[in-house]
Amino acid sequence: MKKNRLLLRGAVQIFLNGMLFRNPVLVGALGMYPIAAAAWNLKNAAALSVLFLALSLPSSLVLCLLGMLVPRWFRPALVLLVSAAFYVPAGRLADLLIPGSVSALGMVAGLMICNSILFSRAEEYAPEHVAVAVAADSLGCSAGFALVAFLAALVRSVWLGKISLPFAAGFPAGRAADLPFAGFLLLGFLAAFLQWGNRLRARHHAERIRRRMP
Amino acid sequence: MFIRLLLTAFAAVGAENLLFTGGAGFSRALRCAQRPDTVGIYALLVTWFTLLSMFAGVWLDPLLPVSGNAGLVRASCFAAVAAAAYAVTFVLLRIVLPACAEEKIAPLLAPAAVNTVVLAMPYLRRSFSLDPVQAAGYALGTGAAFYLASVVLSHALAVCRNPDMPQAFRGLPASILYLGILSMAFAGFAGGRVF
Amino acid sequence: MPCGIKLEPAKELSLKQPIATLPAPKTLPVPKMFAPLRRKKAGTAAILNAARTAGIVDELDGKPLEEKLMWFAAAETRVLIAVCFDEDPMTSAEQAVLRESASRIAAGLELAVRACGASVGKIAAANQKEVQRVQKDCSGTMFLTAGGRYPALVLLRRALSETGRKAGFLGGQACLALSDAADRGLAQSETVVTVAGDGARRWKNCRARLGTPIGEVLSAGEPLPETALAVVGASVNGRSVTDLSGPVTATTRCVLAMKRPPRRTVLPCIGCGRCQRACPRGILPWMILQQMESGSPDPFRLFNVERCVRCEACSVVCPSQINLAAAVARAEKFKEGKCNP
Amino acid sequence: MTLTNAAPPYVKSEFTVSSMMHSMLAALLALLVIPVAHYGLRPLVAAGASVLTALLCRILFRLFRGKGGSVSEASVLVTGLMVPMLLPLNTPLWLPCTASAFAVLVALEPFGGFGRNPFNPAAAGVAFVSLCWPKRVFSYFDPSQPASFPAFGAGVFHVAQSPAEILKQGFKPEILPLDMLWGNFPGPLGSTLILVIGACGLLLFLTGAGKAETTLCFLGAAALIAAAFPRILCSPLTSVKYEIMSGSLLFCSVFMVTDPVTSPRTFPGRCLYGAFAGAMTMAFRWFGAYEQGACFALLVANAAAPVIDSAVFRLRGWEGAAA
Repeated sequence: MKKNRLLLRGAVQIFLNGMLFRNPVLVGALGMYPIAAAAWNLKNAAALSVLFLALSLPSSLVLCLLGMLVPRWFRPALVLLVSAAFYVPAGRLADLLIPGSVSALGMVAGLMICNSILFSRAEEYAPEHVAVAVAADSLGCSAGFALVAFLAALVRSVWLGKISLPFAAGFPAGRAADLPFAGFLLLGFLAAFLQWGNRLRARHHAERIRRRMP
Repeated sequence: MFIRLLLTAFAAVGAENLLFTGGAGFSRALRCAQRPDTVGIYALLVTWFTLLSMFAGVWLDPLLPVSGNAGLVRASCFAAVAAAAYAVTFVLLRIVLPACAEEKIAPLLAPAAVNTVVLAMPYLRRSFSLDPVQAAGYALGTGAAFYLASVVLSHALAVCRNPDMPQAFRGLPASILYLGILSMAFAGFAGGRVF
Repeated sequence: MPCGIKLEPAKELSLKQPIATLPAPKTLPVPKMFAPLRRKKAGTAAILNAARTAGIVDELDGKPLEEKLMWFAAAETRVLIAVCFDEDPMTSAEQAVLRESASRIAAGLELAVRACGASVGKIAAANQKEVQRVQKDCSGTMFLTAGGRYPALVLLRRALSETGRKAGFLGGQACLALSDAADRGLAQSETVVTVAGDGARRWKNCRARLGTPIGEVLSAGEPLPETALAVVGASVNGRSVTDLSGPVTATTRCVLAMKRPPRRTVLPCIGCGRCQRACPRGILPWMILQQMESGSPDPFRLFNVERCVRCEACSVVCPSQINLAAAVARAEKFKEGKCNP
Repeated sequence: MTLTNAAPPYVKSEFTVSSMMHSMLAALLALLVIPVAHYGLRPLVAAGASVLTALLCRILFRLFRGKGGSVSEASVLVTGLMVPMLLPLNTPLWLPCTASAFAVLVALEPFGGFGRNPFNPAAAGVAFVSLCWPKRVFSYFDPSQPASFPAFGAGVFHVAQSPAEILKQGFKPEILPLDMLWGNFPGPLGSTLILVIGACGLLLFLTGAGKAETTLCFLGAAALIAAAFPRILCSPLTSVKYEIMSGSLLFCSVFMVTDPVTSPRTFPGRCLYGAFAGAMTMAFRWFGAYEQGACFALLVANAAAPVIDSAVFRLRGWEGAAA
């Protein structure tokens, strides 16, 4: 019973790390391409998130099962094969939930297969950890990816004038927010914000420890 | 023919730069830039895989369905080809190269093969409707662009970690901003057009 | 492209008056006397002996003159140069000494040439005007002029080494002391110090007994009460002191009173490349700074740091007011493995 | 007499960053004189608004960091003043403000402020607004027609095609040489006054605020390419004339390429950098989407600057020769 609770706590920690504190996009600089290139409206962001979740969870789990069985050098190819296999149902799912989204994404959707978050997680993390941790990590990364994608999409829609904020009436809608550079600039600021938060957290943590041990 | 190849290669470095204008492959380029001594080998491997992937696109494209749900299969097929290319290259290198060289190259092989830049090739061939010669030129040019991006980034990383910066921006956030501004400069080539 | 930097000289004020002799403090012992040499016949050993008994210290580098002469002899130095100019823009001690007693300097130089077996001795003066002024006093002595750019001695050394002749440098006051020791049997007991700076009412050159407290020399310049900084050595690369009881040594060339310490707002390097052009030793100070700031300097990029002579031309010229000389010094230590970056 | 300690040196050379910035500011302000004489207060208001925005952004950023301002504020003024020079006079006031805000908040301060910025902030700001609002950035009023601008609000003017745009379309602009020299043609506010820019350039080079070799290499490379590959059917010299004088090329060559922070630090490096920037500018004119490529080209060249520098080190043997 106690073991289970520990496991659960560990899983929650892994999930939170993946989603926020060690966000793969903002801290690891992985998988920036889909967000920079495609996350410029909410629909795209939603489709990307669904695709990511539907690709990363099963492939991580499969790799967790098979990873240790194949030689180390073959693992990258295996990851690619597995995620390619899951891409078809994932695309179907995304299309089902948000009709027309995959074709709207175009090239970006196809390139989700070799997304570097998915790749590094499935190749390095999954084979060497237990299934619960892998699932938590995969879910956390998906949540983190989705969070960043939605944030970026929100800001860029406002910028493009697709969503008008109540207090910014008459804001001159600009173009070019759908270009990758805007995504990178936004990611830069989001990453800075996260780094700032993490530093604050680390400082609080250190202070708490110091208070406990005078 | 050679001139056409060269022209497309230049286009791939300049106006139709997949990395800067399209924003692809920067995760890898950043990783690559952190180890400046391997940039050359890494870029060579990336060029090799882009070439392979591009020609897979050239040969497989007529065989595969394009639209609708069947389009999903297309993407899967290209990914499977990339996986095969990786495996074949690995085996080839193991046979050809001595052990010491292989030890150096092996860790670079996987990230060079499984890469957005590599997998994007067949799509770009289709959207730019390149003939085989141009396709080769484009793949070579993309490899060169990857090399240039990594070299520029490896120098930029030093700028992005100086003592006068705000703590929050030190390191990665500043590097991403750097990428953003550089990508913005290249967007001046294409205007509002995206791939 | 000439190296070094152009600094506005401020020597006229202190050169206008003759050298004033400060009364020696009573606590200091009376200088020793001994038998003078018979000049015409004195051999190498006798001259070296005189230099040792007189305890002459070269004011250029603080080394005993005897040692320097022996070293020059061992290195087969062909040309011996008596440095009678001041690099520093506010110091004029050597120049004043040259004006006062050029013939004795020439005599001392001749002795030194004989002692180390060089073929020729030359007096280096600040400029052509200075040479014309003293030329009539010492006929038969060769002169040469130093450039007007800041680390003049370093630049002169560099120019001479480019011509391929081996040259040795002696201080003008050391030559003077050698001639005094040989002719009159006097031990080296005095040195000429410039008192200047915007905090001093009266700029002048003072002849002070070695060991006189710096404070007494400073008060000869009638410092203003609001003086906030006392600098000993030079206006460029001297050091500031708060304790004025330290002694004047043979290497003390000037004492400056400054109304306020230099106020610096240090900005980041803007990459203008002035430090590189100023450096007489071929160092790239901005690159050294960049490397030291990066936290993990690459020793291969700390180019030439071991050649630094601490002239601080780079720090003077930097538009961002960065203390580049300190960075170079740190880099030198780092390269020798003595400290962390 | 209370004495303190201070590190050497106790003398300083006259030339400092702030003196350099002041001569830069003076040169930029000189560019405003003729527009002010023609159109009243509007150019001053545009410049002032942009400068104020830049300053405010910097102060805000500093406050957020918990640090006070410093003397280097003059560099922010320069950035703020440079931005409206690259934009037309007839744009609404928020456009230069947005550009200078971008310049300070994105290209300057996150990297640690002046001296640490890898890209020229003014170029980044202008590039940003020209990507976001290309229609506004590239529509110029016709100075040969009567036009009036109130200090605030929209003015009354005729829109005309700038020579750079005509060149982009492949036609030959018909402008008298004298009009060209005096800036009597549609174009960005500060970039049309060829003679004034030349005089300011001379001033900057003489005071040591800029390096002439970069400008010369930049103009040389651009002229060479313009002569070798003219975009229009005409003699090489005519092509060179129009390419150099149209758009923001000359302004960039004098005020922006020479910026010591973002250019290489070695002499051969600067020459190479100038030539590269010139070539890139022409490449952007040929293949780019917009009529003006100088800002974009400058950003690309800025990124290449450290690479050029390290190549020069390697060639000169400034590394690897450990004692």
